[in-house]
Amino acid sequence: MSDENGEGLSPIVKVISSMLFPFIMIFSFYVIMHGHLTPGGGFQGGAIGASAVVMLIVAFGARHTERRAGEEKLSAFESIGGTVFVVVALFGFIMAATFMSNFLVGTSVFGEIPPFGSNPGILNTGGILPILNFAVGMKVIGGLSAVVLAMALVSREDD
Amino acid sequence: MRKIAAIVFVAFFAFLLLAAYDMHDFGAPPSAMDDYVIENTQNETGANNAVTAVVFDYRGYDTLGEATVLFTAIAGVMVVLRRRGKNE
Amino acid sequence: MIYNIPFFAVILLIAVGMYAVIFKRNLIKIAIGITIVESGVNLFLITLGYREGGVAPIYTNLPSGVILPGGMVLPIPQALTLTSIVIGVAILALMLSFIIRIYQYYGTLDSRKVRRLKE
Amino acid sequence: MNIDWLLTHSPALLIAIPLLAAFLTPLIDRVSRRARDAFVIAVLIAAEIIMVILAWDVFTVGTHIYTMGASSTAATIPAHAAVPIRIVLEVDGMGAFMGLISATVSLAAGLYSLAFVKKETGQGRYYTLLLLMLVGMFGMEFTGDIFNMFVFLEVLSIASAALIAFRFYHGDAVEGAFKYCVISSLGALMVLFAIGLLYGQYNLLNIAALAGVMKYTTLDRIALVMLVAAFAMKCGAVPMHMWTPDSYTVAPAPITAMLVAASQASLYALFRICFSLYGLTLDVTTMGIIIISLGLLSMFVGVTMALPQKDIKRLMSYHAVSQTGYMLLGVGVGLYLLGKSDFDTYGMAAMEGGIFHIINHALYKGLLFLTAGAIFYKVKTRNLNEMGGLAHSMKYTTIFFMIGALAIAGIPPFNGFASKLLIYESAYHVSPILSIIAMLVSIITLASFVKVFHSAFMGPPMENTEAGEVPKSMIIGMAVLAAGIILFGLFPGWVVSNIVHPAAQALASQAGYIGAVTGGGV
Repeated sequence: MSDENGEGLSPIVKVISSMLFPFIMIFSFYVIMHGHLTPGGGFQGGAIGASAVVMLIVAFGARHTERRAGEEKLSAFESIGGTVFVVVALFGFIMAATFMSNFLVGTSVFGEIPPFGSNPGILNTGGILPILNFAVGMKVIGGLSAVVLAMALVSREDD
Repeated sequence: MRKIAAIVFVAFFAFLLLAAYDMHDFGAPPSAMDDYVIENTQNETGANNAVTAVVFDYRGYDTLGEATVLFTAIAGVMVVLRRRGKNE
Repeated sequence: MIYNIPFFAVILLIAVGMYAVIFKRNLIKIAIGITIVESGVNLFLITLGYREGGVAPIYTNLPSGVILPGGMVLPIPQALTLTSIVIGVAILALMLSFIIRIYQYYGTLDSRKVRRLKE
Repeated sequence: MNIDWLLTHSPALLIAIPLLAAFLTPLIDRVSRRARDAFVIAVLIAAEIIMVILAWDVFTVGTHIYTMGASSTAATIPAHAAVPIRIVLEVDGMGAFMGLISATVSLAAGLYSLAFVKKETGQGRYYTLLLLMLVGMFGMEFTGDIFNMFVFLEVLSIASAALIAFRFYHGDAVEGAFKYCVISSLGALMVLFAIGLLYGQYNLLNIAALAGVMKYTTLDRIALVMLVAAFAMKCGAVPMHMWTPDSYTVAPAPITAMLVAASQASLYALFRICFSLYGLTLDVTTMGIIIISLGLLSMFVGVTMALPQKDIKRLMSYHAVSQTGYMLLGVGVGLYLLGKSDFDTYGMAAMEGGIFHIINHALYKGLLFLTAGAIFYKVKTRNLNEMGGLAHSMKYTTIFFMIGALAIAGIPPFNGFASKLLIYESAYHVSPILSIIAMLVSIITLASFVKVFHSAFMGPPMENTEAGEVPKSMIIGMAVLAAGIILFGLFPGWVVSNIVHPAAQALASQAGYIGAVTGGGV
């Protein structure tokens, strides 16, 4: 998959993939943030984002990607996502009655209640759902790309 | 050993076929719990997408577990594929 | 029953996967077998939730004329499937990293040549 | 934050605290290793304390119900619905009992690990996974939702598999982990399929609600067979025990102790399925006989396979299989008699024996694996022929090993005796052969451990052995478990009536389990 230096594919692929990268990331962010309105959500959007990072790993080579963002950094990103999830869930105790309760419904932050039945979709709804979607999205982007990076680095160790 | 495995495999397969034969008709499931979710998604969670409402609200605790599974597997991959060179 | 053909398809998928896990000797093929079984089980969960003529359980731009709640497919099986897909990815990642290490140690993927995996 | 608040929210807190700690451990690890160690131990101690408070309340007051995300913890069924929609945690006597075991074993394993893995790389991940194993066990034991049980079963299996492979540079560690991973993911997929069968019929996922409408149709039977087969495989009962010695042997010692507790979480799930989900709709006589014969087979095959082993941890692993047989026997006798007139006279005693044996086994088998780890730490081998005379240099380890060995063989002042006696007495009423086999297995166990003691600890010291005792943290870890063994051995009456009896009662009473969800809890 790479030349003898182990530094990725041809320059055409490198340029094209670095141009595509921000667009894929924006699409991933869109899927994550509209999780409570359209098909998709944190996991799906996270997988799209992770595939963008994997594309960079394939195009530029594992070593190069590691210098930019190592496994440790990516998995710290993931840890932060997980922490946000649990902390939001724990806020359920303080703001409402139980762990994981949707305490934001009815407030001004994501708290609007949509009209019943068919509607065009209002972003400012869903309570804690968009926040949790975002946390999970961060987790999945960080986690999956860290796994692929770790596997790519280990396979390079052989030769 | 392979013969025993073959017998177990065939028995398992027959067993599953029996299960498929006995299932409810395709396309007409019982739905008491799901109907409640469909009808109350919008006013209880404020979300238009009932699947997301189930994933993050009604069964949000499962999603916490699922995120944990992913985190666990990733920590596991990091443990198994760690380099031993730099001894702490 | 003739209407249960999707369930039989599920069983067939599970059986194919089980066959790979039980009879194949290549570790990668065992991992593939587990993934196939898992797809079978996921498909099973999805088929459980299908309702004749139902639309996706999403209210955004819902077409008019859908009778609620009978006109939507069940949302809970889809959520369960989502959970189980992510779990499947997690297991696959872990299993592949084990296979990488086994390959580095023994230089083979044949379970007969790996000492403890001989049945 | 007062005690009532803590009690109300403790089931969720017990999951959330170790989970949050697991997410934070890799971040803290980047700052300082010492802070990370202190943090992990503090979390394990906090979990133990909250668990003890919760268990005490469950044993004296009653079942705790916790509805995730509802307007109040007791609102299991929403106002306009007829069935539970949200995930309900239900901590009854049995769940609290298992939670105590998990918390105690994890604390001992965590303390022991401080010194044991000091020279390894990747310690931050090691502690993360250790905490996640604890989360997985708690999750399985507290949940009242069958799909949720599957999710936490997966958390537990994946964390265990990764930790079994922790010392991947030994080669065979990864093989053991791979085998464990294949077995446990197949088992989990069978569980998921069975959940699909139940969901497809009743459109329910809550165990109590399912138990309330259970009709025991053909599909229910198929689901039962799959659930029982999967969980029996995961707890290491005999026809499917092949993974046990492979993975127990290669895991680091504290993880092996955790794996014992983890397999007991699967055993708990098996009992929960049989007693609480199916209960009296089952053909209890047949199911009882099946579980009893699984138990007898495990006891006998385990102990006979243990006798010729030369590897100390492999030998102990086969004994673990054999001891699992005692638990299956005790509870199987209880299931066999469930709903019959004899249940109150000796069926209950059999269940108490089986359940008491679970905690005893976790303590002494955990201790034995930790001593085996201590030996490995000093001698660098697990082969019994290459060690000897360790009693001269490792006094504490020798004493701990003796305590563990005497307890597992069922010698009177220790806890193994109390639970085995209960099983012997009550199984005798069903069939004398059961008791005779159980006693015979106990004698062979003693013989096997005398052999280990003789070859590892007696005789002249080996020349290649480093002199000296293992580090302090390892001794403290072992002492926690040894203290439990001695306490339980000295006061078995108190333990049975205050801890084991509520657990057995909770398991036997299906109506109580269903009523707690449909009628609101404490």
